[in-house]
Amino acid sequence: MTHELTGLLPELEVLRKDFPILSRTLAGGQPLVYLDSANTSQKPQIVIDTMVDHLERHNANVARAMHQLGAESSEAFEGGRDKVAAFIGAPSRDEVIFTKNASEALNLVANTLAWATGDLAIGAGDEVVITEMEHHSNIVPWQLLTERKGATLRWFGLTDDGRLDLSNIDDLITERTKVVSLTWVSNMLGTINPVAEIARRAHEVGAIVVVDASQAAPQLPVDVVASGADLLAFTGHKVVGPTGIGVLWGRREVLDRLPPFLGGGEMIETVSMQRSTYAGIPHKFEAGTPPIVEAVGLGAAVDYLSHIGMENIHAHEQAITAYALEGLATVPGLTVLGPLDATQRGGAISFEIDGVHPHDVAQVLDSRGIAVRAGHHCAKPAHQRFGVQSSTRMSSYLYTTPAEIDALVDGLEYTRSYFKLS
Amino acid sequence: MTHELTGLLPELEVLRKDFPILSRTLAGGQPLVYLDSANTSQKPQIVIDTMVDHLERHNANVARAMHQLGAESSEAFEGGRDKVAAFIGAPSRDEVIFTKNASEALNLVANTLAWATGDLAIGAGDEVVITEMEHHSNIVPWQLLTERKGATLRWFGLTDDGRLDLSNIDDLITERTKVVSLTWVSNMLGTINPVAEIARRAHEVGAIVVVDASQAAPQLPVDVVASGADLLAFTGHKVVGPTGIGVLWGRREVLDRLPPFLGGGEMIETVSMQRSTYAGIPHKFEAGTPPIVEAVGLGAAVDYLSHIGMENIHAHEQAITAYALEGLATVPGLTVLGPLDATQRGGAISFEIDGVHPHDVAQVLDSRGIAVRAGHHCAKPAHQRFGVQSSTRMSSYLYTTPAEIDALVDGLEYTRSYFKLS
Amino acid sequence: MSQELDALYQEIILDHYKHPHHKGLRDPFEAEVHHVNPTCGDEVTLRVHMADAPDGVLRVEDVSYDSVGCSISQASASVLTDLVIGKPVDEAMAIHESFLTLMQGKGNVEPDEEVLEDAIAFAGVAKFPARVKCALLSWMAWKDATLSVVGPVETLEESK
Amino acid sequence: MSQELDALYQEIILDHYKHPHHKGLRDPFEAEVHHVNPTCGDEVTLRVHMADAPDGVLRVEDVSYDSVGCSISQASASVLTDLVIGKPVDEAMAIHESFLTLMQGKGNVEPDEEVLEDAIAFAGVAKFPARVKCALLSWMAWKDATLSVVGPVETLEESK
Ligand SMILES: Cc1ncc(COP(=O)(O)O)c(C=O)c1O
Ligand SMILES: Cc1ncc(COP(=O)(O)O)c(C=O)c1O
Repeated sequence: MTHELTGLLPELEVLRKDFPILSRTLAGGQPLVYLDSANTSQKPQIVIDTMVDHLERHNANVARAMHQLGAESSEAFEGGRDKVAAFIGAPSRDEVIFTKNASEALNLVANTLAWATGDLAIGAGDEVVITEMEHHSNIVPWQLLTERKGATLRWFGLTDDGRLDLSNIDDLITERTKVVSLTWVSNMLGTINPVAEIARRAHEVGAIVVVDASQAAPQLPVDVVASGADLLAFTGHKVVGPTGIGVLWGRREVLDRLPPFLGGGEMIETVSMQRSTYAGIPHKFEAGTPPIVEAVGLGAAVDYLSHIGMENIHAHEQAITAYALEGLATVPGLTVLGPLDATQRGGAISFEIDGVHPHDVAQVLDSRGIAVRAGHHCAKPAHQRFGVQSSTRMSSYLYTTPAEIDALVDGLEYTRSYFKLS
Repeated sequence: MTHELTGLLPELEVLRKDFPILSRTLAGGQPLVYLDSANTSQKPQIVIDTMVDHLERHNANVARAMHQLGAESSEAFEGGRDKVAAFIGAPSRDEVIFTKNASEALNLVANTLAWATGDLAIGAGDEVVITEMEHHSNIVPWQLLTERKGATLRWFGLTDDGRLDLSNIDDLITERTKVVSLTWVSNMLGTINPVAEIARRAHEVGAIVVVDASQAAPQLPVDVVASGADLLAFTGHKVVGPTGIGVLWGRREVLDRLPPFLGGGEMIETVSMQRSTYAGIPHKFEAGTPPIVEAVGLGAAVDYLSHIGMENIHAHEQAITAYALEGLATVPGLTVLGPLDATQRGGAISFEIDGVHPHDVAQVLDSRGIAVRAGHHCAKPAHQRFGVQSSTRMSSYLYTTPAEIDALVDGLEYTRSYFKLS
Repeated sequence: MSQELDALYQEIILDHYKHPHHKGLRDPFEAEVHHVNPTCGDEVTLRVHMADAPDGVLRVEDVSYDSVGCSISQASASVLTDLVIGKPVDEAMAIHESFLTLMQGKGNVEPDEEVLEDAIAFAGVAKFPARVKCALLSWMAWKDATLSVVGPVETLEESK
Repeated sequence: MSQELDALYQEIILDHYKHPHHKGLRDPFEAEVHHVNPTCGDEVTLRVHMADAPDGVLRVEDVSYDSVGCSISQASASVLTDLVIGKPVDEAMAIHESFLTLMQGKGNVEPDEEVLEDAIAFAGVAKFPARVKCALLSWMAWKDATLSVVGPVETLEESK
């Protein structure tokens, strides 16, 4: 039956062999059913091997080193930047800045805005607009910024089916708005937001648009220009790359106008006791030794995804998501938080089960080898909006099979019976 | 002759086999002579293998994940913190904060001080004291801080033989001093600074002491308490660990009083639309997904060093440094910048050769497989102090052999003849 | 696998979960605290009421709480109140200490049934590192609330 | 290995290094710029003097400079001045363009001796990525200084 699903990646079992961890067994010999990819994705062998090759044969510091190893390492590192630029359609490779994760990328923007002068300066009377479905990493930086600068933080609300409530957009985005920052795909609700439409409105009033693409980059073809973003962030470990690296893309005009963030290392033009001047982008925002082997690994990761094709990955996610929504609907007492139409959402599905706390759901599933996340998924305001304190979340990726969804649904039935709900 | 050197690590050729890159050959079949370890160190197989094992078998996000992989990954990650805490003698593991590199660790301190209130707040009339031998990463953050807060930046000068000039210490460190930040070992001059003595004076006037241990941690046994530091930074890639991770250690009392740095992820206690509260240390300063596989690798790295013994590594560095200083003294027209007594210095030796620019020296050496660094080594003010625009730097590590120093000295002779200086 | 689960979800725990004791916030109280498990969002608001007994010993008169959370965190709050209400504060602190030791023992600590009574059912939780925090949430809140009243050293003088 | 080195350190380059042409800062000038190679610290201060020739064409009258740096950066400044002084600005820009193409060609671009003269000696530098910046330092400075005077489009009107 599951073989009739359309949109699945071909030869899924072969593709799964690219990911060594997927053949692991857990306690009691249970095979791993990894449904926590929105939290972090698993890594294909090619990413691991590329990193190992770099560490074993080409390791050296970059930029500053003039010797052969230094040239090889710099080329591999900057090659990672080229690959990322191509992956997101960046007009210039210099607009791709490596950070340590998506959180740092978002904080970089909020932090440098705190010290910006001129047009970009933020102060009393100015407003920053975010949404109620943001990840904490796209909330706290703006709370800190607006609090510190005496500006006001405003929020897009959510509709009952988990979409952005755009009915008051003209009320929210006004001449006072300096920044609109929002997630492209929600990590809790799965919602895909109409980023370009909101960006258009924001640009009408002269605001800059920050897009958190942490969940979009793994799942959708991303074209930064078409997205309408002025700045866009995502994280390496969710796109089958390593931890320790994130990406901030920004339009050159905006990046050039932001003051430096962290100081030191290669971010300078010259340093004297009197004063220092700063390098151009991207180096201006990359203080200290960058995540070298991580950039090399991330380059291999986005190449791997591009090779499979982001359109195909998106189709696979949609097929799996549709199948999962169907399966979950058969579990008594289960309520999905977020849109129910698979074609309009990403692959993270959060749900509640009457009478069993999400921790307990996750625990029982784990005893069957099924890895899901339970908690607030770093999206407390969104949980609050739906009157729940936490939820269970399954999240699929390119290596997820329909059989794994079947295992999840069976596991949920078992959970209910374990807690004597049926 | 070289076999008579005392202090060398025993079985050096066996130890070198731990580092796969050391058996690489370069263009023209030249064996690699890696003398750029102060820039970045090479990685032993055990560090690489530990990272691979993590990525292939235990990869998951930490803290937030409750499933078996999540528990394994969290344990490995927090195990890295335990190992680092033991490596530097931290009184509590919670005082060890993972950053992306040493530069971020130093900037974290300067940045949070910019928003600190109470005792730690910095403003007009307050002073920050650094030294003329700092790496840019310990200069620029303080320039930005003092500039932004209207405070004053003051500098310890250097003596002609490359030591800190402490003659005016009572003039520099006064009641107005809020922070004294200095390097333990200079990455350019090799100088080892009397950190504890300076810390004592700083504490008398109530200033906090920040120590840049980026070059000390690889070479010396580090005991954070004995060092007198309130905060201490170093970087993973110089202690045979991976890039993408650095360490900030701080006394709990100081860390507790600093406001948060980056917002999001696990640094929160609770987030609501009205306000957020923050987690305790170390999480308060670790926004977003941390460098997980990097912490696992760093744990393996410091274990590797501890297994060999930091005292033994220090003795090896001293033996090699003494041998190198001797060898360099035989090269006509060569001047070493920094102390000439190996027992009083670290293993980075910067020098000039009359009539050949450092780039050209490095280029000729590179053609013989010898990797050194040429430039300002991110220490422009120190170069300016000695009236030079750049220098050539050789830097050894636990895997450096006397024969490699011989190769360097031969290479320098050849450089002179190539440029027709002899 | 069901065995492992059963070691965690002891019948006693599930009973306390379904029918928690002493739940709800009550007057009088000397201190109220609010604790959160940052990772999962579990929360507890907890009040303590203490008074000197006729023998001059400070006793736990009441512990009342309101909480949201998983079976483990709910059951452990219930068990906590059973164990400490009516006990001298010193003795209650000793019980706390031994529960903490059990929870942090990674499954290698033998619980003392004399002291811990129903709480020995939590021995299985210690083998699930992610759940230890759940079990400790209300216990930490209770200690925090109590110490905020009696101060770090429990002397009668300081407690008033 | 000496072969590779010799490809980089051509005799012509070493000659220009030891005996740089047009070195020193001179008057008159319309613009002065200061460029730095952030990685290594090499620096150049460079002045440009342009004037309309009798035929109405804007010409490079002088390029003067003061610099510290390696053999490659020093020699390339010397070669630059030889090539552009006396040329119409348009033609000098075209020379600049073709030097840039050579340098960024990773050793795969065949230099045109007609246009580049002594500068063809830098063909070997293109194979050493770390040194390309050295070779380009003064060239970038010259372009920057020139454009600051003539503006992005070189028309006689704008240049005054
Ligand atoms: C003394 C010193 N401080 C700070 C740093 C900065 O370290 P990182 O580049 O890893 O941030 C370095 C190394 O470059 C150093 O040698
Ligand atoms: C929507 C969203 N934004 C931001 C983040 C933060 O990413 P990171 O933890 O890598 O900084 C995440 C993932 O946790 C996310 O899902």
